[in-house]
Amino acid sequence: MLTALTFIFMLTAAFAVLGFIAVSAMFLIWWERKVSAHIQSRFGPMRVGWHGVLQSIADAVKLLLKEDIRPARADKLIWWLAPFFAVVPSVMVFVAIPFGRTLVPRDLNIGILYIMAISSVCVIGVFMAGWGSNNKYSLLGGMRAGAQIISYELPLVLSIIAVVMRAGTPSMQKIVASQGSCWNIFHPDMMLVSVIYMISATAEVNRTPFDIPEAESELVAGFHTEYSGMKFAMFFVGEYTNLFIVAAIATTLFLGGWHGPILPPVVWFLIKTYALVFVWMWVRWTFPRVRVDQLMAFAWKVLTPAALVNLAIVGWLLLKR
Amino acid sequence: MAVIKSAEAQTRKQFERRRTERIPAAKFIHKLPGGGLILATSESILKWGKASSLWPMTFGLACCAFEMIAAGASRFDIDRFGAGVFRASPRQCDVMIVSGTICVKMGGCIRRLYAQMPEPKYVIAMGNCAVSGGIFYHDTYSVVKGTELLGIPVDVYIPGCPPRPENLLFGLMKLQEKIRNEKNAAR
Amino acid sequence: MKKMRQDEIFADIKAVFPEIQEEAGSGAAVIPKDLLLKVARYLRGEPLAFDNLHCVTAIDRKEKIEMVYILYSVSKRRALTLKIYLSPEDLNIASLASVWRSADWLERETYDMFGVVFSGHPDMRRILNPYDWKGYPLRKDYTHPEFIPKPRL
Amino acid sequence: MNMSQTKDIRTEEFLINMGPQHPSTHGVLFLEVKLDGEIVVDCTTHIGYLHRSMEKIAENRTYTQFIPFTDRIDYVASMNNNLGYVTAVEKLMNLEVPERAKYIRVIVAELNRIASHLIGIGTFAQDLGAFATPLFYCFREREKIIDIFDRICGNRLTYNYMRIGGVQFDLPKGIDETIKQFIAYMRPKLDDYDTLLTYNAIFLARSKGIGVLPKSLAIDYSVSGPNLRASGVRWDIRKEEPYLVYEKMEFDIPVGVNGDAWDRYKVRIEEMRQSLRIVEQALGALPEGDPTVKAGRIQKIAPGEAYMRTENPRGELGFYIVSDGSTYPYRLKIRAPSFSNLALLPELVKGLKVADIICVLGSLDILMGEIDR
Repeated sequence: MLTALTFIFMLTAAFAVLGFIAVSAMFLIWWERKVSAHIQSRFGPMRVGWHGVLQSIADAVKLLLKEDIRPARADKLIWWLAPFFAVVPSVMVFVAIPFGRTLVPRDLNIGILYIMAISSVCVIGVFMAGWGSNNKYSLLGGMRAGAQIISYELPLVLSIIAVVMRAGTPSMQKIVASQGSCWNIFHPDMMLVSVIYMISATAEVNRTPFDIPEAESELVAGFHTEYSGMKFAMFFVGEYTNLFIVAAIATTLFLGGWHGPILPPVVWFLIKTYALVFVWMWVRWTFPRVRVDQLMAFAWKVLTPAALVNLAIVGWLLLKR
Repeated sequence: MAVIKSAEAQTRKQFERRRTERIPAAKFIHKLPGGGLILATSESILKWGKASSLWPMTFGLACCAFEMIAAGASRFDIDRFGAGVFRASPRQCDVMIVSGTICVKMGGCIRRLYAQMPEPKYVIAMGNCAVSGGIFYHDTYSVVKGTELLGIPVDVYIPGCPPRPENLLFGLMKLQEKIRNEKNAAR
Repeated sequence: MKKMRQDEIFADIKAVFPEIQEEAGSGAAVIPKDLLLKVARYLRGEPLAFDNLHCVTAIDRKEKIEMVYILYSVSKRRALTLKIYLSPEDLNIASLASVWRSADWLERETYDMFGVVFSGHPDMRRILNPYDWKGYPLRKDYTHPEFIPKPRL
Repeated sequence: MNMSQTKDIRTEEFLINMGPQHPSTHGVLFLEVKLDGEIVVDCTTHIGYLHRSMEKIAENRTYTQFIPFTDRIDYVASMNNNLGYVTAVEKLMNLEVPERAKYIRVIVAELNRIASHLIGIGTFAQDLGAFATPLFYCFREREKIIDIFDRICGNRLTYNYMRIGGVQFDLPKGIDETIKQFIAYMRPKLDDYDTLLTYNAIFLARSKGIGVLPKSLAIDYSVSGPNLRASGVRWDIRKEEPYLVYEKMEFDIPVGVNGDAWDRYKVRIEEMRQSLRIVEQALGALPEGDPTVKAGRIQKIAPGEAYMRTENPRGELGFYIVSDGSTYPYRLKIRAPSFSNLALLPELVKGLKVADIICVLGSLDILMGEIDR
């Protein structure tokens, strides 16, 4: 029953989440440039504010000012809609992510199912960008993105089902509650699942070694070759928000969400998430890129069978208990 | 050469138009009490944003390209100035660093690249060859003697053959300074 | 493996092709134009095994164009320079692209710079200058509107 | 959908221009690639976007005036170009070079070979997707070599250090100490590259067995340098026709096994180790004496011609100089190694994937300045 109070609560929760997304995207962009710089034994942004802290704001202001070019024979509607499909799903996913004991916008009882459904909408955005910009490189990038994300969706969902079976309910809060005593990752049968999740999540978010869709060296800039100004910024923000979401889901499912000894739950959740994000950044700046057919072979021939076998083991263990 | 001359006139016109960037409703805000102050601060913020996040295009022609990469590398890190994001597609970059000898066969491509860049765009002519043909000025039939001849308005000239990475960084700082004092028609 | 000296190689070739003379200055083998393909196939063959056409170029001697082929034998570690004199009027010669594959680009560059047409070449186009370039730049009598000569010392 | 059904689906080839401005074509190379999905059907190369008419300039410059131009032919290994040109002119004049100058030239050329190979490896890793990290590590090492050159001849990239008959300046005091420190610093770094890149699973998957160059094809295309040695041909001009003091140096030639992209990369790493050994020996045996040139700037050379090839980091760089007795060369032909190395790209790339074109191109380590002259 929609009373005035719940409406106000939802409104504040929405604005809080939007604010958090904007800030975290800005922070992640800055953090990635600093982490990659220090990996490469250089400094990264220094001159723009203390240690380049204001760098992301400067980038945002500049991208606001850029002229928004639409290629002549681009497919107008698809071209215009593509950035929204890349960003809006990743914002909608935040509804079900448990930041703290009570700090969750809306604890859906079908939590993880909702997240999986929404986050696979991003593929359409990438595909539309590839097709809409009427440029051969983006078309190739878009096709590759479609193939890659769909084929890595399978091991991702299978590994999540294993967790849901163990926790008994898809609701995120209850999954976190079930890990009160011991985090999922330390259960023997859950270790392989978490590895499978990590790998397929990297592919889901198009990060090296699976960043085929916007491979700098082959396709000039992949699916967002033709985008400039704010549209390109939307893709950029979408990519980093996806990265945060994937890390947040990983902490909720495997690292015990907001469980932690003394610090308040929200702080624990953020520490774990940003630690995982750091691992992904670390991977991005050290590994070369996998070729498209190797990527597909790896998904279908290695990850999916492993996820299925693991599912069987978890099921058998549950029956035995 | 006739083709290059007409391109030059057309880009000159574009060059002038870019200087007078309009802040919408500037006249109206100005009448409000304290409007001038708001306009001034917003104008300086916009210019600060433009200046401190100049994304160069990966566009190396000859020897200067390796000095540009060295400038981007660990020792002379150009990313300290916020300019380290080398975007490959011309749509997403603001600065075209013409680094190397411009040949006749490449002239058309450079003009097309310049045209593809979105509007607040700047050009740094790096190295003697991009400034004026350099040591390939005499006795060559296939070298365009300077970026200006392509009809591309150049913002910063960096002499040197090849200029040291510090020169490129100094040129970049000069460009940032130029952007900060750009005459924006806020009035 | 003892390296055969220049004159031993020369004696071998002279036995098969009597028309060959030895150029005074550089010790290169000068052959008439129509013999080129036969000599090339013989050099490529087993006894001499020149399997590497290292460099093809031309020199504009104003009254004749001198074609220079520098050949190497990687297996037998030997070197040989072939020269052919062409009169400036009929600048076409047999292409060696069928014998050595490196000839393809080298001959295209010689055509681009000197205008020597190689008959039988897979794709006879300019390689360095724009495809619609007029004139052959490395000719001594070549002029170009933007050509700014440097004052001679 | 069995084979018969797929036959009547009309598929069209997909033409992609990897145009003159592309992040990984090592400069201004234009590749027109015809794709069937991801597989390359045909690839034609268009070069000449950096054609600066070097040979026409050479005919209007005296022998000494042309030396700065040789720096800019292969602008990553300028010392080796100087060496090639200057030894060609000395062979034409059969001029004797002071012993110390020969040793200095060997040291400087080998250091520049290491710098050039570092760039070759860095860009190859970047083309395979390891974005910028290996490249910046290689540049960090290269900066150390460039500091040494900065002290020797005052410039970072185009040194103009060698003269006909010797070198421009003698080595500054204490430079051998810096070079020894560099050698000690560089050796463990090469092992780092092995751990970071050479035996990295993805790197192997991306480069093993790609762009295999058989021995006969390599010789037929007159490929030279690390690309030829990677195909198993033991051919190095420093051993075949030793010039300067290479016959006094003992170093071995790394030879690859099956000539694929990974072998070409591995040969370059081994060659860097050998070059370090050469520099060490040359530094140890550096004789006393005055390497600088006393002869006047304008030399009149008797009519004649000479062809001299030297082992450039990218292959055999040959200078064919014809003189007609005046102070200007009558004809100067530069035989660039990358020119022939690039000629076989279409042959290597047929049937591979789009990503492999860039991998093969990176492994050939070509340089547009040298190809277009």
